[in-house]
Amino acid sequence: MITLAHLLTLSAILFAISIAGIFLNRKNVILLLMCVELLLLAANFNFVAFSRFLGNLDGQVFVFFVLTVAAAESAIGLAILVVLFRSRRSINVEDLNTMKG
Amino acid sequence: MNPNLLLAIVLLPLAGAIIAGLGGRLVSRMAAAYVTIAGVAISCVLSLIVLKQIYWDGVPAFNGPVYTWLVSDGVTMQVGFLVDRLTALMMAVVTFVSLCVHVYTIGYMHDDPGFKRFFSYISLFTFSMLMLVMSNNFMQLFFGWEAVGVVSYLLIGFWYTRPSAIFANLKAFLVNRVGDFGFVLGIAGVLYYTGSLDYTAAFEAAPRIAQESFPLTSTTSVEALGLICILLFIGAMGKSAQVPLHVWLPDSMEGPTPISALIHAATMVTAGIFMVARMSPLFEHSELALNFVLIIGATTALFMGLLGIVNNDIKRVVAYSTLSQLGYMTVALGVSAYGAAIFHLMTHAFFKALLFLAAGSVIIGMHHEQDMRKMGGLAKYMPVTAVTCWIGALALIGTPFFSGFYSKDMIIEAAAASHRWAAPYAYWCVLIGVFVTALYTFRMLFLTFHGEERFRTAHAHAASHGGEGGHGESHGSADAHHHGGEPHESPPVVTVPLIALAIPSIFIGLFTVGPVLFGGYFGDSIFVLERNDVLAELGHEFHGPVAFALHGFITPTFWLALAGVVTAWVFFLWKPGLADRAAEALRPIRTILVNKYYFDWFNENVIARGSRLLGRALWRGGDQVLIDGALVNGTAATVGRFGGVVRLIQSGYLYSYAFWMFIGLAVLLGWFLLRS
Amino acid sequence: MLVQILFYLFGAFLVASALGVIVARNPVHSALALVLCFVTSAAIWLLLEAEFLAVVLVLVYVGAVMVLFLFVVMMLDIDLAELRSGFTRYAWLGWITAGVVIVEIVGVVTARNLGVDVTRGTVPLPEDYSNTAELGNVLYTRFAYPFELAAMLLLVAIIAAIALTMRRRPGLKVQDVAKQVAVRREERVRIVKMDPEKRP
Amino acid sequence: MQGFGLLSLLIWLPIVAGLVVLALGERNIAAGRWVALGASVATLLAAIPLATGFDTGTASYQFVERLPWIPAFNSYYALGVDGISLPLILLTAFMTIPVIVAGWNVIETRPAQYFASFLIMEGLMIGVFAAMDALLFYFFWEAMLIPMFLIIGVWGGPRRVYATIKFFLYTFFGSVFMLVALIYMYLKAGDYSIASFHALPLTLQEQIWIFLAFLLAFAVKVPMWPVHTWLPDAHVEAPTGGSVILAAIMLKMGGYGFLRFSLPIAPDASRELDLLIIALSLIAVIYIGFVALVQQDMKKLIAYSSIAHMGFVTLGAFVAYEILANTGGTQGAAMGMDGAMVQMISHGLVSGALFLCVGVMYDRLHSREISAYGGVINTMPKFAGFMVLFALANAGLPGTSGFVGEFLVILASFKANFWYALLAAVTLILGAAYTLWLVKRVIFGPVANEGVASMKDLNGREFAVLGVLAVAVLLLGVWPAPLLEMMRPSIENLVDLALRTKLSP
Repeated sequence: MITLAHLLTLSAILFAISIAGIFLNRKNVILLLMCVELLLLAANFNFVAFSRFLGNLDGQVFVFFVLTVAAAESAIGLAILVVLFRSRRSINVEDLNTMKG
Repeated sequence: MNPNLLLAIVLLPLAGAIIAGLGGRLVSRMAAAYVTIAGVAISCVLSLIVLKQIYWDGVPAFNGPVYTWLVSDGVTMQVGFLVDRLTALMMAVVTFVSLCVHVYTIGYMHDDPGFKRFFSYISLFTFSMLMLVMSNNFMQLFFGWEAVGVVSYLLIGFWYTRPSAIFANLKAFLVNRVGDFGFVLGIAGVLYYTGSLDYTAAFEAAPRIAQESFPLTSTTSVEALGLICILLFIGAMGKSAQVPLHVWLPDSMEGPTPISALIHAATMVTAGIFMVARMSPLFEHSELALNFVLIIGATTALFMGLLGIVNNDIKRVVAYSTLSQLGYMTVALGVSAYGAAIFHLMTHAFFKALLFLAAGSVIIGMHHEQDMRKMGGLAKYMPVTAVTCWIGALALIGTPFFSGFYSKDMIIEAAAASHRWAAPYAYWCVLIGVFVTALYTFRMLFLTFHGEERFRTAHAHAASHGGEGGHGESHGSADAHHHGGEPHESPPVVTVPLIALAIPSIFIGLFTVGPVLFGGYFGDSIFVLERNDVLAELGHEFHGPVAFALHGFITPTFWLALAGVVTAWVFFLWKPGLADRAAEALRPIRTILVNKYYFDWFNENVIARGSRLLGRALWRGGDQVLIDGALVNGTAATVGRFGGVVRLIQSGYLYSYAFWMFIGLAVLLGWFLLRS
Repeated sequence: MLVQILFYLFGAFLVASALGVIVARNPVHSALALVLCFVTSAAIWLLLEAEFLAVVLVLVYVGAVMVLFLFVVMMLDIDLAELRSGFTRYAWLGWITAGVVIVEIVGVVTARNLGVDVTRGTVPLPEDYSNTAELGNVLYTRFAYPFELAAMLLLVAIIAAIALTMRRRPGLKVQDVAKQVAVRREERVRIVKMDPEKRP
Repeated sequence: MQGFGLLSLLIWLPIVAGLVVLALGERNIAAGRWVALGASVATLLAAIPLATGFDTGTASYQFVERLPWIPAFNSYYALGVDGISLPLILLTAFMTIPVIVAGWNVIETRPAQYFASFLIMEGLMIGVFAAMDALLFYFFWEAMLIPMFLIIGVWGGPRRVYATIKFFLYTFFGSVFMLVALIYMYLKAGDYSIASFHALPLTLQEQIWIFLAFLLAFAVKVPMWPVHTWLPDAHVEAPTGGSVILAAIMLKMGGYGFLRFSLPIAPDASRELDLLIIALSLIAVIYIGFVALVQQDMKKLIAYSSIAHMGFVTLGAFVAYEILANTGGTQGAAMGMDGAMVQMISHGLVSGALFLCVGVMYDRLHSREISAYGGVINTMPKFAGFMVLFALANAGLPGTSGFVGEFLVILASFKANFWYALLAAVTLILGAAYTLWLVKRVIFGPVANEGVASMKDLNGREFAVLGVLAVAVLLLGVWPAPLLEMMRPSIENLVDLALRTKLSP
């Protein structure tokens, strides 16, 4: 029988992996966006788990909105990526540090 | 005795000074001279009248306020006059000597650009001295004390373009200020115990204070009256140039000769003696203080005299003789023979002023040459100066019938008779002092007025100025213009004061010793305890001045003086070579004497340079490095550095931000977990 | 019992594919790994009887978002060689912290049970329960207003994306119909008076 | 309520005049100058009735004005003057005229703003002394910094920016803690009036914290020993007028603050910490005395000598407790405070005059280094006369105002402890040493270089300014009775306030 603990552990693992993905990656920005998607997925996981275990549908409704936001976010993220690519000819994370202190 | 008279005596010299000083173009040179001389002359006459009133007509002493200076916390400080027999005598002496000097200055400073300024200074000096002498409370005494110090500062540095003069006047003022440092603490002590600064209150409270003991530190405490009197005496030491604080007097010879006579022989230096005599009710009750005074006086009398022997500048020899005579007066004070001290002060004022003015006249005659080694045989050219100088010298060494004898012998016998703890030491110092005084005085006489004329050979090698004999005497005086020309007698305006001073140098002792010392002249102005009254004992054997003089011939002092004269004659007239050989023989002693017991070296190197080093250390180390460096700029720098470090975190890389976030999350969760 | 096994299976798949997303060298591979992630999590949601969301997840995410990702990856001719520079030098520090955070979250969840009994099973649902019907019922009644907002959000996202990336490439000969229609006679025709000339 | 509005007139007249001069602007600066001079003379004339109408019988405030200012804080625009603040107000009014006359045609860059800032500062300073309401006091206290900041910052010497920022931050840092203390007391007392603060019962712990807050604010202003390093920099970089006002008036704020706030409001804390203050003052007298000895810059030397003189003020103010401990009686405590007050007034005149003298020389030779001068007396005899007089006053010569304050403080501190008096009296020697050594190197001696040879003697304007100051110094030295009479009731009241205890038995 699946308990809430199982699900929460699973989403924690997902969450940690995605964050690790963000700061370990030296490669490209796309992976960054993907990790953000993964992050949101982990969040959704929790919503669904709690809504199922507390018998309250609001959690699942909220997943909807998280999905819309995720979609909007990735759309704009990629648009920025494209513009970035056009001006910089590379999307390597190492080059994007002009906002240095 | 109405107060307006006294006010007139004091304010006339001040008025003269202001007119002459600030007159500017309105007042011509001679007008300034006449105004000041008139002022001082009138005040001299008035003070003689006051002396007559006080002494002969028996008018009671006057002690009243002029105006209230300030009232603070129940203590009223006022400017007021106390004129009793002591003050009257001092007023007479001060005004008379000042008058002589005023007249003398017309001749001496005739072609000096600062003519008016000089006159305004000396009459300002007379005003300050009178304020000091006539005051009836400690505040005004201190005012006069410092005012006199300032005027001597101005006068010593009169030729302000001469570096040695402005060095001497700064030195004089600072040493005087060291004395005033003790003086002001003494005054504070008096206020502490009596609650008022007036003499009368202090004198009445003296017996009470004598019993009290003043806590210096939590453990030790010292006899209160002793402490106060010693502090007051430190002030006197500064002003009357006693041993540790005497260094300024020889250097004050940088000033023009008239002021050396007026200030540094007759009046200012005696202020200290007058003050101790005036404070006799306080001093009498404290054996500790009187012994202290005695030791200082005796040391000064002897050791300063020794310096006179090795010095070659005529004015400095006279200056050292003043120092040693001041030592004599202090010894008289120390043995509670205040009358004798004042009496010696008076006679000394005359013959010392005479010696100074005579030296001045020699200097004019020799066209501002002060080095005795370039003189000799001047008696032929300057007979009047020579004779008056002889009279002054005889008075100084105390030959019977001369005024010096009466006062000096009295002091020596008082020292012998006194049974104070330090009296024997004082007696021996004073006794040997007689021989030393005779030696250096007649050395000066013989070197300048007799012997072979060295000023001719001097022109041959005029350039070799320096030479041995008291380094630091580089008196490149601005007005040492031409050395040529025969020495000539000074104009009458110089010789008349000489003669005017010579007469009292001879007779004043003779006439006044009886009434002043033993006729109870001072009456209540000087207070002496029965057991200390040495003068009373001497009074019993005193049968008139002539008998005393005759008796003088058989006392050891006369023979010592004679021995001094003979040795001076032998060394400097009969066989001049002998002096150099003796000098060689006593080489080590000679170097000590030449360096003036290294007092000057000590002051300049240890105190002056030491304080400059300390100041620089405190400034560099304290202010700049410690406070400014560490605290002020230090904090600014640390803030800057901290900012630099924090800036590194803003690396611009996305992942580093994520990383720090993640670390933050981990820490928070950890803390949350641990806290549970 | 079967549910238990399935859950662990899918869980493992999910974690593996998540790791795959990060570790993959080629962005396309990581995109595909992400697709696998979504599908497996949809499966798990099905286990939890949240079937509508599972389907939506697959449709929306995998269908739209991942396709967009792949499209962008393909379009931008990223030189793969340069991308393969791999992880940072101290990658191990990253993994350790990730591990620590996992342990901490789990610890927080289980040890301090947040007022929720974590060990309870799911709430049994009635027989005729239809997740979609329930959701639909709730969505259009209580959450109508946020629903509209979500739609507006998407609209804004679309406009923004277009505004960002739309560019007119210079030098394109493009017909502008509006301008063609608005032309007037004078702009096109000019009558010039000239003298007659003899033929040479 | 006699002479209603006189104090407000004294405060706002110069400020308004300053604005007028500002409005006149640089173009018609000639008119601006005369307006400035007129305003400062008017302020002095307005201050005369304040002095003559002052009843020296009572210690209570006179010429009181009271208007609601910030009802929310229950704070009133309350002005009043008593024996302690009146002399300082007169000094402020008196000293502004020489400053304006001294800067007459010497200032070329933006003279209108120069004169305007001085006038405004004069108004604010009088406000500080006249305020009876703590918040109003604090308002004027901080507002006063701004003109000074500008004066040093704009018309100063090469390192002026560093100096003026250091000056501003130092003073501001101190006074922020004072604001905290004032607010704390407001919360306990309910309103901001100083009188209610005096009566406010406070535990020893509170008193100590409040005293320390005040100490920080006033120690910086006095300045006391460890926090004094801003003064030499500020003086060296400030223009002549700025230096004079800084030395003459602004240093007195600290002393006034001690007498008005620290002693009455926190008497028990003062009794606990008086040894600290006495120690700091004695350090100031001796340590700074030696430091002043080795200065090469004239203004720095005079700045350090001001710190030494102000050491006397704090010593005089805080010696009361030791006197009580040592002699059991309060005889002498009031004398110490009298000495402190007189020292403040005389130091204002003397060091103001000395800075003017340095300014006169600076206008001719544009150098403050002692080595650049020598034998000035040969080419400027009249000026040399004034300089020697002011130098002697600075060294505390009896007959000049410099002596009165030091004499009273030494007499009082002897009652407290022999060694305090001894250390304080050291200033007689040190003071004379560094001042007269300066005079020797600068004034006396042969003409040092052709620069000195080319110096012309005082012109009419400078002669008038220095003459007036010389008369003031001599008058206060020869006859200080009226000044002390003016202060007597307030000082006695202050001594009672200071020696009582606020801790309920």
